[in-house]
Amino acid sequence: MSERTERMPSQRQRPRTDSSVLSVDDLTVTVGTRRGPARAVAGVSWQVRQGETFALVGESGSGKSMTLLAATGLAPRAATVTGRVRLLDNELTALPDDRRRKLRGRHVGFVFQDPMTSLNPVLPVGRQVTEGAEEHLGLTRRAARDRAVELLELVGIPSAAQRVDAYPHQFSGGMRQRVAIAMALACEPDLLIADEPTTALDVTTQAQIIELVADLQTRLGTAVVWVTHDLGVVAGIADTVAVMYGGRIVEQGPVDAVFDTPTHPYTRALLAARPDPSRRGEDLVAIPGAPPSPLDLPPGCAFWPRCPVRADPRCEHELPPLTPVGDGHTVRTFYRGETG
Amino acid sequence: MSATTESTGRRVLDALRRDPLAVGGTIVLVLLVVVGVAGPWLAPAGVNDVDVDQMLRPPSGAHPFGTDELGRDVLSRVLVAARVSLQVGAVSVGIALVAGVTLGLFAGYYRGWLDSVLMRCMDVLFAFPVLLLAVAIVAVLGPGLLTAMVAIGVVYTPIFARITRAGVLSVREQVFVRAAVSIGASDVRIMRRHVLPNIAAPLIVQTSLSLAFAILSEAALSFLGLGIQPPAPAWGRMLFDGRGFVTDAWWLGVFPGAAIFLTVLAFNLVGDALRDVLDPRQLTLAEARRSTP
Amino acid sequence: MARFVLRRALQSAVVLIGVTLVVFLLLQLVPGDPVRVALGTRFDQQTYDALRERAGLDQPLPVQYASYLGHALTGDLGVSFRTGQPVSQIVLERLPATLSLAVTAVLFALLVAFPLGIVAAVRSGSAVDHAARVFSQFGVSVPDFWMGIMGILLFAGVLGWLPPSGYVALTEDPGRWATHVALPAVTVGLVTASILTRFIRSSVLEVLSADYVRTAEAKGLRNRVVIVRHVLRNALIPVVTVVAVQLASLLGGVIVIEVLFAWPGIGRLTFDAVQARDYPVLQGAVLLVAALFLLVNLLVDILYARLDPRITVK
Amino acid sequence: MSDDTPDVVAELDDLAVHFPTPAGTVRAVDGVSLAVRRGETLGLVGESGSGKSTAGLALLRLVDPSAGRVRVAGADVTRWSRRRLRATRRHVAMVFQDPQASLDPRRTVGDSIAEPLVVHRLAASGTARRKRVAELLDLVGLRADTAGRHPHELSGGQRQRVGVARALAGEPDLIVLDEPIASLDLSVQAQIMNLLRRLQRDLGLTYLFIAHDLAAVEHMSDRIAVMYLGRIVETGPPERIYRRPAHPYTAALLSAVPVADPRVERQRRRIVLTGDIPSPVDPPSGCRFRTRCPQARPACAETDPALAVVGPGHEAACLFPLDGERDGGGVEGSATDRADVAGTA
Amino acid sequence: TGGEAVDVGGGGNAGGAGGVLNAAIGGEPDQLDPHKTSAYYSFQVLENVYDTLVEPDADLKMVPSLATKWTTSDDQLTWTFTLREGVKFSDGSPLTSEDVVYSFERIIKEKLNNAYKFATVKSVTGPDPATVVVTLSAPTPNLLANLGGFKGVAIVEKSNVESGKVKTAPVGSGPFTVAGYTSGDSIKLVRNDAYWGEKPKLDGVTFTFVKDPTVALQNLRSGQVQWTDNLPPQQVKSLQDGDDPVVKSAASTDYWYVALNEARKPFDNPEVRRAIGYALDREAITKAAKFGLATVNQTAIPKDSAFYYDYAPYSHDPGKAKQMLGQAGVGNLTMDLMVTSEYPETVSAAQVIAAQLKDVGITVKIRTLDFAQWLDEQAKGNFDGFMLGWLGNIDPDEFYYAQHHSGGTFNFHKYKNPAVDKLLDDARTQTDQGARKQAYEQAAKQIVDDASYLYLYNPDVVQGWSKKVSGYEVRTDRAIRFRSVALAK
Ligand SMILES: Nc1ncnc2c1ncn2[C@@H]1O[C@H](COP(=O)(O)OP(=O)(O)OP(=O)(O)O)[C@@H](O)[C@H]1O
Ligand SMILES: Nc1ncnc2c1ncn2[C@@H]1O[C@H](COP(=O)(O)OP(=O)(O)OP(=O)(O)O)[C@@H](O)[C@H]1O
Ligand SMILES: [Mg+2]
Ligand SMILES: [Mg+2]
Ligand code: NI
Repeated sequence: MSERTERMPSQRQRPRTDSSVLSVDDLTVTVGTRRGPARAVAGVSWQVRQGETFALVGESGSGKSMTLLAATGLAPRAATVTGRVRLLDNELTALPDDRRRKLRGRHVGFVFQDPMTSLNPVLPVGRQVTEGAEEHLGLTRRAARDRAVELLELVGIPSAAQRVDAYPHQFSGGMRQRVAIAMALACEPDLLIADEPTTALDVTTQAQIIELVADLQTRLGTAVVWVTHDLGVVAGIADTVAVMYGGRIVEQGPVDAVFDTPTHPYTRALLAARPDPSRRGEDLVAIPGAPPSPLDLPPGCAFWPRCPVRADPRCEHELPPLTPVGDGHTVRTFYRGETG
Repeated sequence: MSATTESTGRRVLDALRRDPLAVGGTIVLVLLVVVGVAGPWLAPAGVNDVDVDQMLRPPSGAHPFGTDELGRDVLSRVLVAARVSLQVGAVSVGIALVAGVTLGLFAGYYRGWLDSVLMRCMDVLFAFPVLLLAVAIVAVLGPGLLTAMVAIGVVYTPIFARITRAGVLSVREQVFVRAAVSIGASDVRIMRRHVLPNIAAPLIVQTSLSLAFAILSEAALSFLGLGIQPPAPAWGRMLFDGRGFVTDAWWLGVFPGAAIFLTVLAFNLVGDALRDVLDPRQLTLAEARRSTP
Repeated sequence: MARFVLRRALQSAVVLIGVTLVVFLLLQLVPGDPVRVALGTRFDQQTYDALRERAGLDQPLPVQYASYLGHALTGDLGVSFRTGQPVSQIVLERLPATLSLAVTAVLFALLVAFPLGIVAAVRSGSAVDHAARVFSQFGVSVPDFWMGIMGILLFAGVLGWLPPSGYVALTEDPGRWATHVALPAVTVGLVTASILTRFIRSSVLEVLSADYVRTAEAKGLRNRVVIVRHVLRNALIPVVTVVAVQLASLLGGVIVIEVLFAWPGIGRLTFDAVQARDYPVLQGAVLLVAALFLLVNLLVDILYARLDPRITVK
Repeated sequence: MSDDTPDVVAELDDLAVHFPTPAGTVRAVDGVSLAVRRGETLGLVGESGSGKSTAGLALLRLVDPSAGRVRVAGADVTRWSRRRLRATRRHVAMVFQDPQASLDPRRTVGDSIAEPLVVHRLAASGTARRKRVAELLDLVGLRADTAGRHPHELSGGQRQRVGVARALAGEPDLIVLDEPIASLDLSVQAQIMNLLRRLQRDLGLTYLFIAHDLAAVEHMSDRIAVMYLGRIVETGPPERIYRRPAHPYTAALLSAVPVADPRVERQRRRIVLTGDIPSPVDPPSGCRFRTRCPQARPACAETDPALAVVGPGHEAACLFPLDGERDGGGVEGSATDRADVAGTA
Repeated sequence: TGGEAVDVGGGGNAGGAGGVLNAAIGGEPDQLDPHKTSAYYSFQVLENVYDTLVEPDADLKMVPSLATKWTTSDDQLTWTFTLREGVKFSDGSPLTSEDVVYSFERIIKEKLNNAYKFATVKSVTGPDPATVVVTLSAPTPNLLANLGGFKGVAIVEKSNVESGKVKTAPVGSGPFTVAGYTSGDSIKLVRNDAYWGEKPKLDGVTFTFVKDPTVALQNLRSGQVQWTDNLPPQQVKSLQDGDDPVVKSAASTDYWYVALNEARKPFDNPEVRRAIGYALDREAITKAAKFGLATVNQTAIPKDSAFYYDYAPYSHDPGKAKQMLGQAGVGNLTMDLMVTSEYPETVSAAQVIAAQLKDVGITVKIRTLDFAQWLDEQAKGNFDGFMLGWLGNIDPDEFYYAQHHSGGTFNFHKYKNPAVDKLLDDARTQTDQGARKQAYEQAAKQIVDDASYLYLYNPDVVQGWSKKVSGYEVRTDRAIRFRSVALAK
């Protein structure tokens, strides 16, 4: 990062405290579908503190996106959300829509998975980057434009001043994702939510984006919630990680603790399923079966039908409580087998 | 992405059953077919039973829909005319379907110059408003049932050709077609087994909607005096003949018109419901174009 | 952009040539001798010979077509079999009436369809949505001529508010024009409106579920801004095409309504020409309509390309 | 590097596949030579758009080559007609990335698996066909009653098993696996990889394994080829490619892959490439990687490097190949200069 | 005489400021060249624009118009007309004998529609500007009717014809002149201030084309138009009882008939034709076709005419018809009856005819064609039978000759009876009115007996106008004259 970064206005002095930026408590989301209610998220609780990176991992359909959307009031209309969400010092769930919208726009920035579709194709990117700032910070159109150039430079778009008026289709996938990040940063949010921002990208581009976010985070002190299904990405960026399965968090804790001493059989299977160069030629440790349908979740641990351990039969019929197994490290299983 | 456990057929039936409008449409269609088949037996009087002493009588017990300007029983004529409408609809859409699908299939599958030539031809036909072209064809060939059917068939051919071609173009880019090629399947096999079944949905939807438009077009042609010729009863023609009398004899305008409306509505409702189930993203070309005369 | 326009224009030109061929062939398909048929009781040898020669019917087909095309390009569409007037003049005379009807109808349709379609989509599942669905089903199913008859019965007959038919040029007396155009325009417009309502509704619905709308919502924009700036901008681009296509087909397609309301436009002209077997006029009217249709489509494609930044690169 | 040794199942020889598009000619594959030897798994990696799939399709003659030749089982099929090719398509089968899209949604699983049998008349009767389908299903670990179901009734992993069963139906010599696991969840990916390896062992299959997941490629392959912008830039055994990458692109690619170990990840330094992969319509002169290469020198713009031997069975197309061991995930040697995230272009 | 009926109601503003009369007519003129058009809609307009040498009065007697007087040579072969002085075309140029000669020669030389009316005319000359001499090859008692019966023989202006403008902007010497033409909608006439006769009271007349009779009536009621002849037939009876609008009718000189193709079997057999004559119920047909606004007639000429011949042998008698058919050896007959959508009454009537013939075992296949096609088929003889009308007749020759003479131009059904031929030929040149009437009566009887045509009815002329209109009279020849009409405010 070169001298460009110094131009980034950083008037606000963020007190680096341990206060949580976003905390989610017992969040449940049920989506009405044609074939009945789907419990997409069930009793999920977590928080992310200032400057911290919180990672949410899990397979497709495990409820990662829905958790974030519901927490910020963006869940689809068909969804029923219960639970409490605090953003900064506000009880989001108690706020009227309008207030919640303003808080969200002002203090939370979003980056979504697919850079190809998450930008409006018929608005110039510059306009899209700062329209939130126009709304929440009262920037004039002119100031907004200058700010857009600044932000585009910040995220490493070459010749930003010229490209501020370009349309999304004129950018490559990686570039668009940078634009999306610029957009998320426009109001200098306290929290950046990135929902699989690199899944659609190549590894080399993914590396660029990860570097970029990490770098911005160090300089701006933004809290980050990062959704991914790639454990490697988690290992690289997260301070805290939560593993989701079938709409629930099955294991949660500091990233080192979870990677060093994975406790839930799912977490362990997940880590073991990765090909390991040192064990070439051997079969991988596969998890049999397929993830459960949110329409038809088992009564106990959702992982039970696929669980390779099945040590404690209670897991089948009884929902295991989230139990601490280390400093800030909690697990939702009755099983306490050998860890490590 | 969870697996569904229903077959397409079931899905269609279920969805149709859930949509009250579609249920209504289906009932009307069934009744219509019954009337179309059994019309002459259902009719209380002969369609051409002229009785000049009973001219322009309002609806009554003897004539529930009243009588027309020649003293004929309007109910009987409306019932018997259902067959004509259904026949025109079926034959003309049949023509359009067969011609359009054949053209579209070849154009889309083989592409290249064949595609360009065929599709430019379709563009040319598409450049004429539906009814205008039909009227022009009828003008040239002379009015009558057969010409009306041919004209309407020709007019709706490009829609089917385009839908088919668009379907073929997208289906043939699908991985499963590439998979079939990779296995060594022949063109004919691929077209029959993979392409056609996969474009059936939009074609079914379009057929249903086209039936509606074809019946409407026939009514319009007949209303202009260019369709079915008297004394054969046809709804549009009845409106045409009754036009001079509607101020005195509202029943001459209301009943045949309502019959057209209900029929077309039924086809539209069912077509729409089918689309919702089979092919929700399909905006038929007919919709992008003027659908009614 | 210039290349795009040029390519589209060329394409349209090719289709237009095809259209002239079809129109030309119409006359050839007439069973028997079209001039003889057209003259009917008014048959006299001199007129007959003159018309035949003028129509070039004594020459081989390709020559005839070449000369037809040549003349058509210079705006000479032959003379009416019936009145002997130049077809181009007859046809152009009818244009204002049709134009004023079509434009009014489309304006009316837009006035209805936009609010209805948008609200129906934004509040999908609401009462408005249901009303919109019923309305659009009604509109596409009802025969417009029947609705016209009923309209005349009600507004001209029972209520006596509007004249049952007839035409007054807009330039002549705007007030009377308005009272005359009201019924036919509303009749046609309702059908158009229902088609548009449907289209707008589904277009808006589709955009509403687009990722970038969620992005916009995530920015905390006001609902109205999201709808107007993000949803409508995208949803209405394809609507432009549909509106234009509707307009284009109204320009030639409202035969029945023009006949019903004695509106002296192209549709009526076509109908009269059919009745009188006045083939040159029929050809001219059909050709003009098709040409207009192509022109409107060309213009709208260009407009579309301007509205949708994605097109220009292609 | 084409050799006509009999153990080559299929081979691309200096193959080019160009697609004319309105924006210009896309040089999807631009001079690729590749030989798949009997019994091996050849891994093909590279970024999106580098031409991996196109190369794979070329082996089945599912795309028409613009230059070069394609040989299958010793026969030069480059100019064969579609009709003539049909018979040979038994010998090379393909499994596609998206199992959902590669199965005809309107036909039952059984129909799909039986199609090669029907097309090549491999089953004497309907009964024989059903029996064979059941066998194949069993082979890929599906229950026999799966045959009557439709693709949408299956999970992603099951669908991919069906895809594999179909590929096996014609008893092919070679199966081109075009990213067969990319669209699957991690937990299911391992199942499929295990299945593929088992089948290879049991049936003596030959694979061309296309993927962008380097860990998976490493796990599966006997030999690896790295593609960049329509070219193969490096080939070699996995031990060499992963430990001692010679091409800077390979090195960058490897370093970009995150490792599921926080301590390693936190410490290692990545080679973060600048910019995006250039357009295949207008590839850079000289070495195609030079616009993003941390080591690019002026000479790279002039000379288009050919594959040259850099080690045992290890070739790279680079004027200044790297020479050093790479470990853990950190990168050593000359490739350690860390490129700027934002770039300076 | 009728043409001079003067109204006193609007007399206050004699000679102008009479307003514009809106007249709704049922269709649009095809063209306005009086010599070339054959459309009644054209003549409705042209009646007010052109003059003829002489014109029919209310009783269809020929009276002076452009010619003030005329003399006939003793041999009846030379007619000398003296033209009215000071007559000008609406463009200001004088109307002289030259124009008359030009007009008549145009019709003759170009073989225009009405050329047959000049069949016996050898020459037309204008020895001086005020005199026209017509020389004949045979005595022609109905010459005046031929030269002035309707505006198809109007005097046109040479330059107007030669410029081609006559088709849309005709120049005549009549009371009004064409001022505007909106194709498809209306034609505007304004008063011709140079008109030689009494100055019209109206400032102008606008003919609007209103196809739909209900609409025309509504327009009349709402005051948008003040005159129409396009009234819904089923309402006429009740309208006639009211006093606004004023609705009047008169028996017309038109007749409607069915002709059977005598070139085809079994219609060549007069017994079969007669049998069909007995099968028809004319009352019912008339009711269906005209809502009773017509007089049933078994011959051509209507009751009010001086040439009326009371003869009605065909009673409605299906039994007899069946028996006759049986005797003629005709069973299971299918008959192709050609009608035209141009005249919807033929379509309606045909359906009633079909029902009636079904009762005697004849299956009628109705073939509805548009008029041009119809005429084509008629000319080719492609029909078993057809129904049509013969309109605007004045002289008996017009009622019979062209249709029933074996060499007649409209004898498409191939009727041939030498006795009738002779009677019609003789009557043509017979100058003695009594003998002439007798000849036509004989011919008529034979024609009816042979069932050359099966005559059905003479329709009424029905017109309606607003109470504000005064000075208008319904004429049996359907000529619509607005020259003496006035419009109250
Ligand atoms: N709009 C919706 N309507 C119905 N069901 C939904 C909707 N959105 C999500 N779901 C369901 O909710 C569950 C959780 O979905 P979510 O998108 O949160 O998963 P995810 O973990 O983000 O998966 P991915 O990795 O594929 O993005 C899924 O089973 C999904 O099918
Ligand atoms: N039919 C085609 N027409 C035009 N261009 C094509 C076509 N097929 C592929 N391409 C282009 O060729 C290049 C190589 O494509 P290919 O699919 O072989 O890449 P890939 O390495 O398989 O990428 P991915 O990892 O995304 O599957 C890409 O730029 C692609 O856009
Ligand atoms: Mg998600
Ligand atoms: Mg690929
Ligand atoms: Ni991946």
